[in-house]
Amino acid sequence: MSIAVIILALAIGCYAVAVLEGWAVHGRLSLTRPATSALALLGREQILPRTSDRLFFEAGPVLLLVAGLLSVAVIPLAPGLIITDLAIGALFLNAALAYVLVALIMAGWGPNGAYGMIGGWRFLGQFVAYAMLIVMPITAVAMRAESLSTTQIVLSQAALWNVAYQPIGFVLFVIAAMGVAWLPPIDLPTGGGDLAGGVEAEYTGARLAVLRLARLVIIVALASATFTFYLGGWLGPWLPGWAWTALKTLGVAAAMLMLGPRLPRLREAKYLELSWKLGITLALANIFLVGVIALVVPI
Amino acid sequence: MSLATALFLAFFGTAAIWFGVVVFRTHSMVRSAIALLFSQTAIGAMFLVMQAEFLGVLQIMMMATEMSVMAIFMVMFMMDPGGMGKMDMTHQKRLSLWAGGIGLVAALVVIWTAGWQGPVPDVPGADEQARLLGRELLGRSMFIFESAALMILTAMIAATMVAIAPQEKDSQ
Amino acid sequence: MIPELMIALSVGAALFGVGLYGALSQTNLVMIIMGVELILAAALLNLVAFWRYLHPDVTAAKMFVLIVMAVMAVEMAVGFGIAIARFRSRGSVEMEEARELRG
Amino acid sequence: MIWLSLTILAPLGAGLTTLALRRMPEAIALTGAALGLAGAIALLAGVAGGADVTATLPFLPDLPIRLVANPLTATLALVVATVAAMVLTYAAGYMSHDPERPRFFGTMLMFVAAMQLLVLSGDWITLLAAWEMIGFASYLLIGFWHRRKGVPGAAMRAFLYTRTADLGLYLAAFLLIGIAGTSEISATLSTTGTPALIAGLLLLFAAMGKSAQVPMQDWLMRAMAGPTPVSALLHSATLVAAGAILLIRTAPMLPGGALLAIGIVGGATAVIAGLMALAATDLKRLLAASTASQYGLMLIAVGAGAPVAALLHLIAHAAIKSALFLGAGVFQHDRESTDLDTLAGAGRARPGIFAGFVLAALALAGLPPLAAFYSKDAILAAALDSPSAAWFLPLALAGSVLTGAYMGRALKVLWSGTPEKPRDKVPLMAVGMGVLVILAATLGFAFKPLEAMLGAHLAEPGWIVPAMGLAVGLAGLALGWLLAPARLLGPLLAPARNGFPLAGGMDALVVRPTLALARLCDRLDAWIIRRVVLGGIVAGTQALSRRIERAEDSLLALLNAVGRLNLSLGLASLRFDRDTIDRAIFGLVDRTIALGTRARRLQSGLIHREMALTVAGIALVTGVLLAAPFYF
Repeated sequence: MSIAVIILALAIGCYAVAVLEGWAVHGRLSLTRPATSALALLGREQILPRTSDRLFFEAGPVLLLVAGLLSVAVIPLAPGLIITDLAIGALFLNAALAYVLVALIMAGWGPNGAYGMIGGWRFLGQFVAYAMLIVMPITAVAMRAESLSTTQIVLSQAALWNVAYQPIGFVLFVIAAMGVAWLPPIDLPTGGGDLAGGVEAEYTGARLAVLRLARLVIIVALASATFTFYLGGWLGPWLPGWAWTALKTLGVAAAMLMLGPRLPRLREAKYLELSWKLGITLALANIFLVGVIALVVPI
Repeated sequence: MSLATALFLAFFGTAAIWFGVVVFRTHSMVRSAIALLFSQTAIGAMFLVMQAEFLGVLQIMMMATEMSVMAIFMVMFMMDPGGMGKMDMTHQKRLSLWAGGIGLVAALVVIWTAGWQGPVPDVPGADEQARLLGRELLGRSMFIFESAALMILTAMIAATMVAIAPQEKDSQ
Repeated sequence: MIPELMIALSVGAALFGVGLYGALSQTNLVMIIMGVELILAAALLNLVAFWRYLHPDVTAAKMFVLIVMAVMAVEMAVGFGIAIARFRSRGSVEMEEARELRG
Repeated sequence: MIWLSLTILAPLGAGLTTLALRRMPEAIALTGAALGLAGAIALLAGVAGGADVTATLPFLPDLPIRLVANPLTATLALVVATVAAMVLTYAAGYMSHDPERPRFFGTMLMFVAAMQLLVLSGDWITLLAAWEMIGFASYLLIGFWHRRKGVPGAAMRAFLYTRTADLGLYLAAFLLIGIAGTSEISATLSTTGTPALIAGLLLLFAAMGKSAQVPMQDWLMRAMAGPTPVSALLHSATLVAAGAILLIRTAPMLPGGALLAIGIVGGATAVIAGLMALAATDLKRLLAASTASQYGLMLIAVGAGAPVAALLHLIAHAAIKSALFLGAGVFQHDRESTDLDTLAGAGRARPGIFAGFVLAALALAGLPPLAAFYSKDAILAAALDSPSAAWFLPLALAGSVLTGAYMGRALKVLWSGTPEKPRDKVPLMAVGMGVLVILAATLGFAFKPLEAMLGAHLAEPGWIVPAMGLAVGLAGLALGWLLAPARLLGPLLAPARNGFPLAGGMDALVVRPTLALARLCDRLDAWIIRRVVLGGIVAGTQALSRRIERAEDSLLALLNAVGRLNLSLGLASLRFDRDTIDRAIFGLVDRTIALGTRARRLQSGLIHREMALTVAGIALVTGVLLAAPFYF
């Protein structure tokens, strides 16, 4: 039952995010555009590149979709409304998101095309940049909640949301999340300008539809992870839990999408330098501060 | 319950072994890296079946990264990463086969003749396990843990030093 | 006689054999590292199996698993560092061509 | 609780931020110092009522971090925070042209945090940790300009001296912990008897190292190689005070013997370091030596059983000496040197700064109503009352005279001479120094309430002690102003310049006696030879020759026989050699070479071959290990 509800909510969320992205990128807010473009993709001819690594070519998008769905599986939408409440949900989320990298490398390597392969390897460099920044803030969050279970983490923010409790971690996590979902300005694997679509370059038809859908799922997953870890999950006054969940998810997703196109694109070398020289230092400082606060002032 | 566990273990174990064999049979280097990744992932799944949730998920997570890095190194260093011209990249095959076979057989003999006894005790819940592991790491085994961390740091620095390009005196 | 333990250990043995074969038979440094990784994975599997089916109350076993994972990471890091250095100086990491240590 | 943590964590956080961001170090540093100061003030206000604040933070199993804020520790924390804030304000101006300011301010703040931890620590382990941290920070700061000549050496020397002394602290702490069974300081202070005596002496050893007492005073002079703010903060007010603080805090435990030893060491330092200060040719070295001697006076007070007097003098001295150092820094900033000859007349050039310097100097010399007047009187009174006044009082008086003397000398040097126009204004430095001077002037009036808060009442000595203190102070100032050190010290001048090197006596003690002994032995030998050996030899030869003549012919026959026998033996042995031994040896050599070549073939240098051999070896070992149980 709850699984069906969550899948439905996920579908709605993906559609909404697609609408938002269209609005952010093309500046036109049209509610039907995602549906029409999806139909167009499904109807289009499905080209299979020559001497392609067929297995990877087919498996890449599917694995990407699976990774996104798995990461959604540990997000509590409302009290009890969660697919599986693992005791180590936060870690599981990381593990699922790690496979985004594998899927993109496979999808980039599969079609035996230069642009795709460069896009895939670029994402590896991007991953090396954001990996630490997505794990360390979560560590600080788990330190406060004294548990890795996402539900516990949400409940631990009843008194004060983590966005106020550890703002450094919040900023770092959002930046890293934009890296995971290769949103602009960190959209190197599918760098629109220089790579002609990068990983997506060789994909057409239904495969491309799956790829885009998986990307939407991942955006939703990261938005929901952000509000679960930092914005108090379903907690909130007046409205019921699921409503807060919906609002926060769309809010975070909108913020991520609107922020991107207004910034210049970041080279992966620059991104690496920033996140290792500055980001990791700040993340460590964040962990230290959270530990000290947790010891000194019990909130 | 025990039967289901055994079946799952056997399934994932078979998968792990099969992928492990694929690693050395395929010609495409990226494929072999990804095969190794899936073999390790299957092992992580076996951890999960054995109710070691934390370790299982950790294994699955770490291996995804490690093997992707492995893959890019393959592509960088192999003369034929795609495995198009099916060139043979092995030597002393017979010796290796014998060594592997003997190792396998010896291990199997030891395992099957050891005669492990006893009813299987059951384990605490996952959250309890995580708590116990944390207490262990930051309590009794803290020193070992810290030294492992130090080892990693040293290896990072050493690897960077080895890999960094030798540059002229006047270049900095 | 504990069937699950038997299965797990046998899988570990098989992985060990395969990894040994790979580490001995491959000509490329990276492939050799892959073989070593398989051997270490077998060790991990055995550790967890022993922990689960013989001593679930000994948390130190899982600590050992973590240490072995650290060892895997370190081994990869150093191995690849050496690989990069060699590739830069010799242009290949084919171990057939590495005879400098000849006695 | 909050204030306690703020006092320690504000400097720490600011330091880490400075090191991480490397931007705007001054602003961050001053914010951190100000927050720390606010925390310290609030802390003192909180504990003034008498309710101690204690915090026990979980750390290693069974080793919590204990922090305790009682009136004593809170006062010390306030002193540290105040001096730190002022010195950092000053440093913002002093270091303004240095490219590596982030490193400087970061390390300084780290040191402040460690010092607060040391002052507020209620647990021996915490104290040891903080002790190490301040030592390390001092090493880093002394060696801040590590590219200049001689600086690394000075830093290393300071580090080694203090490290050696730390051994005493370790032994003392472990002894106390072992006896009391807990690592809480307040609980270990109930130790009595011989252990207390041993622990007290060990603690004295540690304090001698950190507070630069004789014979370990040398490192402090060399530590002046660091930047002047470092000298002002570490080597006058805080780090050097750690030793005295240690003794003040453990004073309730110390038995009579330890107290006597402490007082003697302190008195000796007060005099010897005072002489060194009088003979110094460098302003900063002069101030450093005077620091050592002032801490000697504090140790006298502790030894006389009046730790509160020592505390008062510590507070007064912290403000005064920091102010003096900061003034010296301004003059150094003008003349690019701290050499007294170069600095001649530097005071005239900056009347304002010089006025502050004079005020602080007079305060140190002990003129009423400035701060050190009261504290020094308290020390003299304590020395007078103590059972061993015969030891302490003369030493304390001598120390006070010397204080006045070297201060007078410094003032004269700075005043007389030709002024040059100063290049630029130094507002920040002036602010930092001015506040400290004001404190140095007025702190004295805060001593009464402070005593009341500490719950201690000092001896009321009537009119004699203040008169004595004033007299010696004025006398010293007059001497220093009127007489040159060469006239004043006479033969003591040279050794005082060299800091009374311990190795000086080595020549007289060891080398000359050795040479004398050697000469004696030589003469003895000659005599024996002349008398015995030669005579014996002469007589013996004559007798021998006579015998030989007689035995000659019989000897010839014997020789022929022996010769023949030898010949045959030689032939036999030759044959044996060639046939047996040679073959054995050469065969062995051949086999060895062959084996070597064979073994060499294994060393192919190919990874896979080597690895195969490794696997074989492992298999062998495993087999042996598995088979062993069946045989043994």
